[in-house]
Amino acid sequence: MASKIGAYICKGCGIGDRLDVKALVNTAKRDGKAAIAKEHEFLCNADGVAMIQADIANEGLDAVMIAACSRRAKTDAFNFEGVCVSRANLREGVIWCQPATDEAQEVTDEMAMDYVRMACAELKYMNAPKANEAASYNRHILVVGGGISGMTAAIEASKAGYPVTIVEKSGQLGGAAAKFFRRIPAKAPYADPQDTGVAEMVAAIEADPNIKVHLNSRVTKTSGAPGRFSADITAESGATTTENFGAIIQASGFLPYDASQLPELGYGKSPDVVDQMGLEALAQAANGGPIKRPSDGKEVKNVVFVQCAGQRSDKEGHLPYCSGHCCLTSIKQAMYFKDQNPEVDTTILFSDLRTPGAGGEDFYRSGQRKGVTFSKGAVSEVVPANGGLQVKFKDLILDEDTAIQADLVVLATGLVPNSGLDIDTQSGENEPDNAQELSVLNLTYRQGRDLPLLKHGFNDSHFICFPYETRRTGIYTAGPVRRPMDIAQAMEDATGAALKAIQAIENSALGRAAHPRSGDLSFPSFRKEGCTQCKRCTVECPFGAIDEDEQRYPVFNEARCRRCGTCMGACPVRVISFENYSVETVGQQLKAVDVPDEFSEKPRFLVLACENDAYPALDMAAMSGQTYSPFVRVIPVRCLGSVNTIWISDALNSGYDGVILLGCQKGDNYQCHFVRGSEMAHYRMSKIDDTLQQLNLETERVQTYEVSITDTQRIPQIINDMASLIEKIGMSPFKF
Amino acid sequence: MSKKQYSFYPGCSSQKAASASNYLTSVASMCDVLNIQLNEIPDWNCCAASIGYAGGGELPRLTLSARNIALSEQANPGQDIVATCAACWLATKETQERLHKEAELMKETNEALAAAGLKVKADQNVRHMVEVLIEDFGYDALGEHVKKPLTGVKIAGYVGCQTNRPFGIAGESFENPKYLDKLVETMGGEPVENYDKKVSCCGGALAFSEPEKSQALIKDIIEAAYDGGADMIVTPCPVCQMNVEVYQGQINQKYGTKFSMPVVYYSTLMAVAYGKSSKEAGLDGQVIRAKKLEEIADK
Amino acid sequence: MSDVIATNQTILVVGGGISGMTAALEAAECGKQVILVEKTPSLGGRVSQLYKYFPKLCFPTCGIEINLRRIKANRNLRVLTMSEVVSITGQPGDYTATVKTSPRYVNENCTGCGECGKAVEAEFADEYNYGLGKRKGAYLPFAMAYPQRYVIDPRILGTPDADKAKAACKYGAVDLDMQEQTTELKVGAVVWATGWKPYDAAKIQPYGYDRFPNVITSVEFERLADPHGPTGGKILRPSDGKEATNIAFIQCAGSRDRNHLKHCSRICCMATLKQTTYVSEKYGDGAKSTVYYIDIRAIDRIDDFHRKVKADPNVTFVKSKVANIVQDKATGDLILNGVNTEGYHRYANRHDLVVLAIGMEPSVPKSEFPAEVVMNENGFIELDPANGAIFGAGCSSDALDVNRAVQNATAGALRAIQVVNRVARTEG
Amino acid sequence: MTDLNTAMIEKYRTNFLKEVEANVEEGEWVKMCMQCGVCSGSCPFGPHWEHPPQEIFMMIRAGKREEVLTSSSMWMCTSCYNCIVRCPRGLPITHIMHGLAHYAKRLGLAPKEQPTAKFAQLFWDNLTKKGRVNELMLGLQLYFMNGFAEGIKTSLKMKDVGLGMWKAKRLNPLEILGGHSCKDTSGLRAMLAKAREIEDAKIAKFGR
Repeated sequence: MASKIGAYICKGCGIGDRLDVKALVNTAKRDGKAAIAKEHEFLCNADGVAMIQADIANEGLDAVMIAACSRRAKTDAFNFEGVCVSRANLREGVIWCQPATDEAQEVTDEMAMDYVRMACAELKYMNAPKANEAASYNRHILVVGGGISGMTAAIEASKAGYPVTIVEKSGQLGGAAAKFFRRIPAKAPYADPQDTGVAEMVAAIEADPNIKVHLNSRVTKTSGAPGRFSADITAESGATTTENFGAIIQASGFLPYDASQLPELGYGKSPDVVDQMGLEALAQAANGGPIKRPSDGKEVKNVVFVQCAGQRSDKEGHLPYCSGHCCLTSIKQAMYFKDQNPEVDTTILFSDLRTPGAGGEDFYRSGQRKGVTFSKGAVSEVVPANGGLQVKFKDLILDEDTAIQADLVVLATGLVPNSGLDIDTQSGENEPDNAQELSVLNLTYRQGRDLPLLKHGFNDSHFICFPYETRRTGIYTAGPVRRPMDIAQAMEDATGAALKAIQAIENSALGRAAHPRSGDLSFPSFRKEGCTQCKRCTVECPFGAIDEDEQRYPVFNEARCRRCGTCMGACPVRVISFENYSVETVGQQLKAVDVPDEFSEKPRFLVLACENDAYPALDMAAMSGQTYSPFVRVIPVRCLGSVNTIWISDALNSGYDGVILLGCQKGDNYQCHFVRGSEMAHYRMSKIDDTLQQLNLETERVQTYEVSITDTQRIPQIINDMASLIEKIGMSPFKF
Repeated sequence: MSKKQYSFYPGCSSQKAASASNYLTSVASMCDVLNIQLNEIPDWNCCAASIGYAGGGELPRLTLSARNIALSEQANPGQDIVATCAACWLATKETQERLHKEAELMKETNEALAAAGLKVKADQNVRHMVEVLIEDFGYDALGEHVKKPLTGVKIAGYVGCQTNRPFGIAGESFENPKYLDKLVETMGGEPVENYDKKVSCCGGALAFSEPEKSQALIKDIIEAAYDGGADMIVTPCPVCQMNVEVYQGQINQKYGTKFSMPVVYYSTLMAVAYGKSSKEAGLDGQVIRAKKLEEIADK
Repeated sequence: MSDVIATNQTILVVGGGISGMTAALEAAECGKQVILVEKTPSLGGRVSQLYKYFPKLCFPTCGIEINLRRIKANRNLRVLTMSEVVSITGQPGDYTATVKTSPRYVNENCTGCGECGKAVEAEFADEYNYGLGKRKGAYLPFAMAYPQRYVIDPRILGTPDADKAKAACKYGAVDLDMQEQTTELKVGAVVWATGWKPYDAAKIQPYGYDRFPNVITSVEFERLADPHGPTGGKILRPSDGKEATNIAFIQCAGSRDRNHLKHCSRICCMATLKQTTYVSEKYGDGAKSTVYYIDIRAIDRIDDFHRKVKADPNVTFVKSKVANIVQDKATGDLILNGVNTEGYHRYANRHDLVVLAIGMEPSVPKSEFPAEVVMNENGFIELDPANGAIFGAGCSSDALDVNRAVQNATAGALRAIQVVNRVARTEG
Repeated sequence: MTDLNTAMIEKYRTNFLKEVEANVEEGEWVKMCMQCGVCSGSCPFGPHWEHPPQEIFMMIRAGKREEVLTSSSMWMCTSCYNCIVRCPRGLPITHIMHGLAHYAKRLGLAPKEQPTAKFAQLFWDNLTKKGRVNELMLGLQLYFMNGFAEGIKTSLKMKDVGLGMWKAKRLNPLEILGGHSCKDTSGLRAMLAKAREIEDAKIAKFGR
């Protein structure tokens, strides 16, 4: 609880000219209970900041209210260690979004005074968060999966000085790549297949005292949190060891698509129809010599590659996505034949040849130079003929149905992520009996054994700008388990994942939050006595951060927590709060607003705005000179998920005429960086209508919107629409 | 200004009483003013143009040009080979470059040349006369000699194909070369802005074998010139000049057009602007008279 | 500037686009000291000029806001804008980088109030909008520009406008005497993330970008579609300001072409697919998009977005590299000539706007690179031991989409950390 | 095996591609085409091509030997070089077309009545006779290449052109008596014979 508040009102940027600053100073003193209240010509400059620092030092302030520009501006200037800071947004939030006219003066001043009251009220219930002493530090990283991705993650983390343990379920390191004859080139001139490099990596790992390897082993139990994970590593023998880790990298790779689902392409009917893995096996067997076909060991004289086999299609049983590497892989495999014997005919039938980037196009040209024939064609069927195979297809360039005779046919089937159990369908009572074997991580988390899946069964973030925005803090996926990719990309990805693991370790040790509230020291605490064990918080936490103890009480794992406050919003008895963000810090703000009586013709309505998108949008609307209703009072929230319905009923009970919730897009293409916050808020608000009807208020007084940071025209419109709505349906009867 | 000397390859069409004899006339007058000495390659032979491919085939065709280069090396050592005909320039330059690049080809070619008692090194540049004008003189220098600016004459610069592609004049683009326009300006004339058909093909190579098809192309070229308000068309290529000029009668018959568009060479313009007589400028060689130029020349 | 202290455990990140910001933040959030150097007046780079991201069609500014908040909150990270690294000498763990900082003529007193902008009259082509609009001689590059500090265009110095700007500022923030500064930084490792530039479309002569006003590039199209862009989000064609409703998208404009860029720029196909949704979103059945392509490269999870666009009846795909474009002088429309190679169909199609899906060229060519690094012939920095502790990140290392660029930049941050941690261990 | 199957088995074999690479000018470039079609769209005679260049390249790769070599398409090349300068893969398409046409002719597969094929041969014979082209003879031979009656018709049609040229002193009736010539015609012929011999030998080596 802040005990001594200093309030500072800036007169810069026209605030002094537009507003009655003297009145604001008094408001801060009188209503805001500020011990000190000062005005300043230009608060953010060195002199203004020095003044505040002096007061903190000499007057023992533990809280500072800055009434100036938006909290998004001058952040560095108004940042005082160990002191609570709140911002009354008088610039973007008042003078820039209100017309500079005499008629508007009164309501504009009221707006400013409310924001000063609100900022002071917020402080009264804020504490400067301190790092959790209980935070633990463990530099050891667990890597699940010993393929290229896993080995890369281990080697790169070790290079940075962090010990690593690899758990590999098979008897050897190398994963799929170990079964390759060669790999797609990763360096200029991108002309020839190159060595997979698996042997070197294995050697490097064996030579590295910092890296421990468990072969023929699986992770049978994972519990804890960043900085204090505990994992049971069980060998085939059943022998289990338990080790502690600071962070986890899941590099569980992929499984080849089951080509037997493609009988029309002859797979399973003829041994001479293979998938790309099958061809790698033949090439390894030939080891640089002529590749022989499985059926009769005859040297292959002509081979046909069928791209996108069972991929990029909405057909039942097919993969809806493109596996990314297959075009390059087929070129590589065609070169296996051409490099050994240029007389072998190699034909690649494709629909779009996908060889992106600098290396890709060079490799494509190299394939052509070596005499690989490329043809845009749609394959209908592969059948035995003339002692070999006949590939029937439509040549899309020559526009005719035709066929090729081949000794061997290679189907470029895609890859399927090995991402463990789908916790949305396979947890709780729906859990299969062999869940333990099916799962990759066997997390003891309340929300399930593995990471949540995204579209198409891949793990981890679907964000474009934050590919490592995991939904299980401290656990990062790498390689094809999170997106179809080739070796080069998997190595980049694994290196990135290693950094995120290291970052999780370093931050959890300091009690700091991970992205997107990076560095936030606050964490949720709860009053056990008040808790009704309703489990909403444990169910709704988007990051599975909350477990349950024997008596079904929530167990908060700070290091897993992303500080979005969804639990706080979920809690019906309001026992969950953060030091600097709680039911009170927001509740007191909205109560601090001076609500005129119903005859004043001055309605009041509340906007609870996502601090990352809706709130900046309002700032930018003001910057671009847009105006909106002066009767609105805006409170930024960490995420709409943190909105507790009590705020809505409190607002309505204290005479607000309406409430608007502004959050991010939900659903499949969610844009909420707390994943389900916006969705939860919408869900809760769908239930609030009953409450309104009990109060017999019109349900349209509470509205929830999905907006984005670019909605700088739409959001002011939403606000103005609410104003006119209230005009239409009249003021709330709950004003005193 | 000291004399500039070049080894000159006139080509069949420039011979006396041949289809481009007037080109040679104007070039001679132009060179006289610019103090250029053209040393004709003795006993030069036809380059086989592009159409030679069908009968000749690769090596015989390249060997023909190689012979010219060899003769030039003998008679005019150290001198760049200059051609005025697009086809001649293209064939000779292509041969020179390929001989330079391809050792095997060089070997075979010399094998063949030996039968004529010749040997080729192919280390001398092969250039079009326009390159010489632009690179060795430059527009300003060319402008200095203008005595009778072509005031009020609006001219469409038709570059065509083979002076433009695949080699083209250094610094010019394939789709919108500007050098003819600049030359027209330098001579005091008025270029047609963004002349659409500037680099369109006149079907020259197939003018004889596929007359209808090529004349359809020629029609568009002339039409666009009229659209641009041109008094005449200027070109650096004898094939273009002949095709675009001489078939206008047939085109008029076929399409009911009333074309009578003079087609001249850049050298014609320059000769006139440099104060040479109609005859010296080869204007008497016009099938369709370039009256506006004659007026200026006869002033 | 002067307050910048750097040691050989400091990581230098060059380039303040999405890749540079990511590399800098990821390293700083591991507790490392980081200096982020950006050439322009503000962070954000190319992505800040995009309307939407594919395939989610979400807004780049959303991610930028988060990254800016991370930057504002992080004390390990210092940002130098309007600065360029002109030389790097030394070896891993012990580099000296020389940084040239151009004068902004506005100091940290600036509150972003905008009075100077109002006072100044002179206007210049707006770089943020690729010159499609104008901005004042005293300006904030864009709404979310960070630092949120105005810039004085040097071209107004010595004109009355300069004095007007100075007079308009109540906070003494306008400093017309600012000089160029050169600083030497001691750093342990360098992450090079200077990104890409659009290939010079004028060089693609058959498409007449330099001759036909209604031939524009895909990056310009992003600005036209953006409600915060010069046309308020209306797709107006440059020649006459008419709304374009029959738009051609030409793929591989400068890419996969030995006359221009030999490599495939990876993003252009997806960018075009995305841009067709802008058109459909604005006009529904009222507008048509036609995509001329060689191969549609909608890699991996993204392919379903490709199929979704294909299903849009208002979007047509033609497998063809357009041969040339002719302008209809009367209407300003463009006639695209070519052959659909799927079965040989010759076309001469009329469109009212042509968008060139322009290729991606590394911003800093080898000739201008301040240190010796291994680049492939496409000009991308290769991951090579010979580069010491200078690591390419994002589009300096390959033609990448945002997602891959960020992964690559995160990896780059770790590579730099490995070096400075080694230094730390040896120094104890 | 039925003929149908034999035919089928030839499809997409690289036999013909290899033949083209060995025997056709610049033929080794054919495999580098990526089917963008910029060549086909750039050709001024495009509409007259039964199979445009990029399609011909695909036909070669598909093993359609007869269809390609008997096609009149290559004979539509006007040598304007648009395709060459625009090809993103740098294929010397004009030369490949010339090469294919010549090869087809050499094998006697070129369409019998193809006017350009005929004219090109006339041109070649004309120039190799004396080392320089005799435009008048070439013209007349051309007009009469489809027989006497045809020839008279064409001559009349071309009369005005000829007259115009003659008036402009750009056509000399006396050329019919001989006209321009190199001096060393024997050396020239020997040289060409040798060149031809070398080329034949190479093609013989590959066979066919």
